[in-house]
Amino acid sequence: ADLTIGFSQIGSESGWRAAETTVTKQEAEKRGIDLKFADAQQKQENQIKALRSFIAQGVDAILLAPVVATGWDEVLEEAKEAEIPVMLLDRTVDAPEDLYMTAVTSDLVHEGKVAGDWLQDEMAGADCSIVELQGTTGSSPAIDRKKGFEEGISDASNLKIIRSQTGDFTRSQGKVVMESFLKAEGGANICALYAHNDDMAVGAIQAIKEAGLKPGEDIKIVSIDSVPDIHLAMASGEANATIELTPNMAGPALDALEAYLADGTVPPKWIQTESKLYTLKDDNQAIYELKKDLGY
Amino acid sequence: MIRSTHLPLLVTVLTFLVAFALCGSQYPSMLTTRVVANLLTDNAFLGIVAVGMTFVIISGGIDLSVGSVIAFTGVFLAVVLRDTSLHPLAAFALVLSLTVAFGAAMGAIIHYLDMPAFIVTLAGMFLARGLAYVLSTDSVPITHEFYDFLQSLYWKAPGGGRFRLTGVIMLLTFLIGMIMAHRTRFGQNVYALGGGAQTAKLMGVPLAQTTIRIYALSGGLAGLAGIVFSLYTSAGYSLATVGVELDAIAAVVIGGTLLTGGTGFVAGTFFGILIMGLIQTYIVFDGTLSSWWTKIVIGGLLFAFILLQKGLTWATTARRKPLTDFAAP
Amino acid sequence: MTEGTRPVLSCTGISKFFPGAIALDEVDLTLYSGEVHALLGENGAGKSTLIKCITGAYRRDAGTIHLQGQAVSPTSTKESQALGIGTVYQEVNLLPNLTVAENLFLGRQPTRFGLVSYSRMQTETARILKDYGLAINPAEPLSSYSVAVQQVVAIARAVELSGKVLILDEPTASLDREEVELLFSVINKLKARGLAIVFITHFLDQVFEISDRATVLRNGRVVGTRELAQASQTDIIHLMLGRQLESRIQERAPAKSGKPLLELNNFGRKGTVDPFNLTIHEGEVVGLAGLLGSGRTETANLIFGVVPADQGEAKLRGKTISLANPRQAVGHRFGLCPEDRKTEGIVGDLSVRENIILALQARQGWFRPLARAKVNELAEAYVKTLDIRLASLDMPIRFLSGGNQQKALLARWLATNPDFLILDEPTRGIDVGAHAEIIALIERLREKGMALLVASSELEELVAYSTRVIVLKDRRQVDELTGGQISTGNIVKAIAAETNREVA
Amino acid sequence: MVHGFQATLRRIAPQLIILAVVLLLNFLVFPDFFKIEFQNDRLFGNLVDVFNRGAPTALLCIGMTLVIATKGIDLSVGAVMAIAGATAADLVVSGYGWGTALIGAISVGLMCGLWNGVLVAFLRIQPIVATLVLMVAGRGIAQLITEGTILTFLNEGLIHLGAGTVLGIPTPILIWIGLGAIVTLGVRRTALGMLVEAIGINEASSRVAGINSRVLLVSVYLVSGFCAAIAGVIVAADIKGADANNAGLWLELDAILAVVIGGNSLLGGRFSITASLIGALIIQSVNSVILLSGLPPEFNLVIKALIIIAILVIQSPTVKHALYILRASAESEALEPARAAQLTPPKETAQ
Ligand SMILES: Nc1ncnc2c1ncn2[C@@H]1O[C@H](COP(=O)(O)OP(=O)(O)OP(=O)(O)O)[C@@H](O)[C@H]1O
Ligand SMILES: Nc1ncnc2c1ncn2[C@@H]1O[C@H](COP(=O)(O)OP(=O)(O)OP(=O)(O)O)[C@@H](O)[C@H]1O
Ligand SMILES: [Mg+2]
Ligand SMILES: [Mg+2]
Repeated sequence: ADLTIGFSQIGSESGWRAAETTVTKQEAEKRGIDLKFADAQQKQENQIKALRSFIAQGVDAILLAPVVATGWDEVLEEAKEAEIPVMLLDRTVDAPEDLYMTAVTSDLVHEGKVAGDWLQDEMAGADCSIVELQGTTGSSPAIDRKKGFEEGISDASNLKIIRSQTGDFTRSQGKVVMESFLKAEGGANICALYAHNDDMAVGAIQAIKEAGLKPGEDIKIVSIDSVPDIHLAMASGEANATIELTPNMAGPALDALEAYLADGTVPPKWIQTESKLYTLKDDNQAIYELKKDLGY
Repeated sequence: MIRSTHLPLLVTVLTFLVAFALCGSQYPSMLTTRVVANLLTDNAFLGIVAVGMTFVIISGGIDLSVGSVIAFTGVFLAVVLRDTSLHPLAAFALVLSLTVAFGAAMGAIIHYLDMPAFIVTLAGMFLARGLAYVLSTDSVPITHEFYDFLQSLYWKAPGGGRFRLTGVIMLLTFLIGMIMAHRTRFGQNVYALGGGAQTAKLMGVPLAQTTIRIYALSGGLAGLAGIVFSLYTSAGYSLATVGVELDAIAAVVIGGTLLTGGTGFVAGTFFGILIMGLIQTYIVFDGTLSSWWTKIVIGGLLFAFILLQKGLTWATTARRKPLTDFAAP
Repeated sequence: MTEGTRPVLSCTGISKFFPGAIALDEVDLTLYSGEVHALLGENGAGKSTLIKCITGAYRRDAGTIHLQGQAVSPTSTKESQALGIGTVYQEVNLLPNLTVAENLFLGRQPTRFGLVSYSRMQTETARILKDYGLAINPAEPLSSYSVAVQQVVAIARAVELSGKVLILDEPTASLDREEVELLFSVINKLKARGLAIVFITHFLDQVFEISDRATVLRNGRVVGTRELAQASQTDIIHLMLGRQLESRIQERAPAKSGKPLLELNNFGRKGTVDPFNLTIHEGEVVGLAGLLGSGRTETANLIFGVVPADQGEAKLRGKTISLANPRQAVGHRFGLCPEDRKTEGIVGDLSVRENIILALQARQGWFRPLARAKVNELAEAYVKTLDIRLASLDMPIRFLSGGNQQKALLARWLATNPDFLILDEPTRGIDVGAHAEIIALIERLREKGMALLVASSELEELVAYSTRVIVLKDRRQVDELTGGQISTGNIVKAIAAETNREVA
Repeated sequence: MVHGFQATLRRIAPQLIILAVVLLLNFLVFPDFFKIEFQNDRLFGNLVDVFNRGAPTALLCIGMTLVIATKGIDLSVGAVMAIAGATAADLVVSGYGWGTALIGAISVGLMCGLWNGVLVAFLRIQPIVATLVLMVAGRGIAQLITEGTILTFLNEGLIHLGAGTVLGIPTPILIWIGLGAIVTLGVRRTALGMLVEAIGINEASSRVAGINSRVLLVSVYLVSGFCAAIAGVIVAADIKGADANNAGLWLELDAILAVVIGGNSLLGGRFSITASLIGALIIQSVNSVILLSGLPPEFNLVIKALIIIAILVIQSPTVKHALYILRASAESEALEPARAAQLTPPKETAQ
């Protein structure tokens, strides 16, 4: 019979998230899987409820994109008891490894580090004052991407973060906060911007332009996610680098699941997705065309 | 004895039963002990805050801070249990006294400074979450054998449903809440306050004391809900339970309590919680709704329930008291 | 008389200032055990304010209060209740959302094992209310009963709370004779028990019937205290007004019945008022008489569309019209001065000026604001004709005294210059001076050709101005009196006759 | 009219003083705060940002003030902003001009207002619940339009509304000041203002006085929907894209807060749109202090909460009353005692 799989998604708070949902649905459809989708509206309690409902319904497997790392032990144990394999998408959890089958994630700290390393290479020893647009305060990408970036630039004394404020992962807050950075520090004194996601970077680019500066030249911009709009900006030289976070987490997860169901192949606990760095050297226009219909 | 005033309560109970039966006929696996147990466990923290919210709303007020207080409680517990050797029970007592004091302070500001509850508790909401951030932005796991012990207290029913301690705490809270609302002088004063603060004052209701107690109760129950939530997730997280105040308000309203104050039932809130839980369960069982349709359907069902309630109340009272009650907006 | 006994309550030098007004100026009041003490004065004289200062509802600005020789200073009504002072404030101050029993026992519910005992509360309530002739369900919310019933409950509550002093601020304003009689018998019982009772009213006959002494206030000052046994009504009126009340019992111009204005055929609403036929002519005053709850207010509301009729038709000057809501009624140049001025009359936070022009403005429409000059002219004119006492036209109307609020509402409708004016208890809470003035005003309006429908519990008043009286009973019209038939006696007879017929 | 102007000034004086204090706070953390220069054909400076960034809240609180004056509340404005922004973006992306897009967005906003108004005025659902429905569902509707993505557009006309300038002044500033002035005059030069206050204070009385309270109620929700729609278009135009997920998120709370800081009672009745608008500027100035202070974002909420609590406490009737008495007694040292006491306003307790 066809597989029925429950997918507990965090919500639809960003374009990237929407793309992940779209891709997951496509991947399931491709494999003839009946996907039960549950949107948790950013709330962990809703995700736990969804998981419990999936268990009560007796699905064959569960895909979980956890909103936060902690707090899953109990419900995962229930799933285990009901012999329903759980696959984690895009973030892992703080729970004993035997409670889930595998986690398909990128390494958030690593992403930050790639961005830091890139900036270090780019500056080649020149002094640089960096402003940072953080993600939503308290969210794990914000924490880890900050940590990774700081690691990435820790060995370069020429690089210094001079201001860091949250832009809530949104384009409009990115713009607002960048505006205040530009005024508080003076546009000429900022040499680079590091944004925890592309949306904030896109907003910041507009703020920089409105302040009469050239984004990408006067202020270098590096951000994370690789959404279509940042490639468009890069194609016109207004942004410098982005690190891809693929929305296709479900593909590898479902592959692993199918292999397991077919012949009992136990997948590794962590399937890491690639954190690919895109710079101005890539054909950004082409990447944009490629990505723009993926539901970002 | 059934009085006309009990009608909204009856409507809510009836609505729940009919809805449950309908869901069951579509998805038979919804009629299992698992689903029933989940309804109790998953909504335990929400139910507990909703009890406090019922009191607040009956008194004519509102408490927007509860969601943040739950988050603060969780983070506080997690940080205290991580950084000190305090026993969880002592930490519970500590955090409960903090949240009670927090609620009481809001009540005092509302009364003595004569400010609307909406705004005072909105500031309280910012403050509580802000404090949670200051304690820790990271989510902090709680590992303590006492927590493991509490989590191991459940009864596994045939059919796989687990009736957990947290569900029992919620049921007890509702029971005590019902007795407090309907059988104590404090409860009567709460209703009196909702009927009209100035009149209640002229009738000798101690306004200051009652207001402070109401918000202290709500704060304390939010603290208790925070404890239950920390048991539920074994962690404290400053971004947790955003917007829970709106869920609680919705549950109270679906339960037949008027936001204008003065009328309502703690028992109604219980069914309000169950109805909301049922909606969510149904949506997950269905599993075809996209993120946006989920929101639209939740809004639509909320509307349908309000309308149903309105219609039934209207149909049964229109004859007796036509239009003269200008349901004050 | 109980002279010689020491005072139960003595207040000296009580003062209270409001912005722009000195409401009380060094007022002294002494109450003896076992006396009924009437507190009299024109509208706005300061009676209610004095009560509120004594019971701690207002903070007084000066003065001392001694209860049985001991200085007390209640800062809240709760404290004064604890001291044994039970009070009925001027507007019914009970909670509509609570049941009758809960209202009666709020704050002192009977408990068992620490929990409120409902059954005891309800049996007690039924027992207490029996003394007042009320057989209502104690478990129903108070809001399901009329103002009058609520008034009685409020009195019963105050009586239960009064260990030493009972204060009644216009308790009889919306009560009928029978209820008043019952109330007086209760007062007499309390008096015999040695309570001191303060009784505020504008009905002088009631004052003389029940009170021993009277203190008269004028403009916030005590102008005198009299033993009523040695005083006459004229003396008291003179004290209150500072002038003689000219006798207005003049020859009434014969009712010149004009053209029919409003014709109601088979007009009614299920469960509210039985269908009735009524034709009202220009230049006539139709009085509505009946007992409490006989449906006078409901009839008035029905005609004005406050509660739309569900059967029958209405014709204005021969043309069929719709009266589905007050807006349409106002559009047809109707006016309604409602009985319950607090909830359906005044708009408390708006200024007196705005309250006066509200209906006129509503009729004019949203986009044609009345000119400022016109507004001032209107407001000032009515304040003058109706003698509304206020510090300023800009003060919120809720700060006016009860009687003055009533006058301002009257002004609101007079300002619209209506063809047909419905007045529901127009003189409720109005002082003797203004009372005569309003009766004269009704007369004048009628002579100008206006049609009026007046519901009132005061039969003398109805007799004074009505050209026709309709008697209601159980929401049905049972009798109609015209011309020479109109007299207090006949009205009472008409009401009683119907009762007897039913009993038979 | 001089009289009217003085009365207005007296009414908004507390808000102006608070605004001045918060701006001063900005100046203290950032000395160049008041510097305004002409750069790139536009006014450039922190003060300009406060006015510009305050635009969405300011627009929302125009309608919100009216709604609150009727004893209502409109929780749906944030969601309506998202819907309107999405509609405008969707229209320009499918090739329509910016005019059509604006009209489309406004129509959608008016429809949302109508929906809320009908629920409140005709179905008699309490405003907070009635508008909660649209608050929950509305964002879903907006996402339905954008399919969860940020719908980016390049239409210059539309972008001009949010990020453009007229004579160097950012358009949003002109829009909110203009709309605020129009609505203020609209309610104060007609009878609408008083009638709205009347139904907010006592709807039953107002109805008996012949006021068409239902239509009036629907109208205020329409105005609220209209304002939200404009705010939504501005927010979308500002970032050249409709972000259905985040546009206007939780902004309803800011708008309500602005109205309250503006000294308007949540219990309805007397209102001042001007004061609410200053309230919106105060909130934006608080946000500005937080951004300029350079403190870590963990502290944002605590700082905001503390400043707001301080503002509210200063504004509370009790404290106002105490200040009044203080001033009165200070002034009256020389006066005779009776007159001094007369200055004391009643601390209202009864009725
Ligand atoms: N809160 C207030 N602010 C300003 N003035 C007030 C306030 N309350 C009462 N007043 C004024 O004080 C005066 C006394 O009012 P009070 O209600 O005591 O009169 P009263 O004798 O009870 O009249 P009535 O017979 O009409 O009930 C009135 O002129 C009234 O306008
Ligand atoms: N003594 C009573 N016992 C029970 N119910 C009563 C009593 N008096 C009034 N009611 C109720 O109050 C309702 C109000 O009637 P309504 O107000 O029209 O009477 P009314 O003739 O205007 O009397 P009034 O204005 O003096 O109160 C009636 O429908 C009746 O059910
Ligand atoms: Mg009085
Ligand atoms: Mg009546």
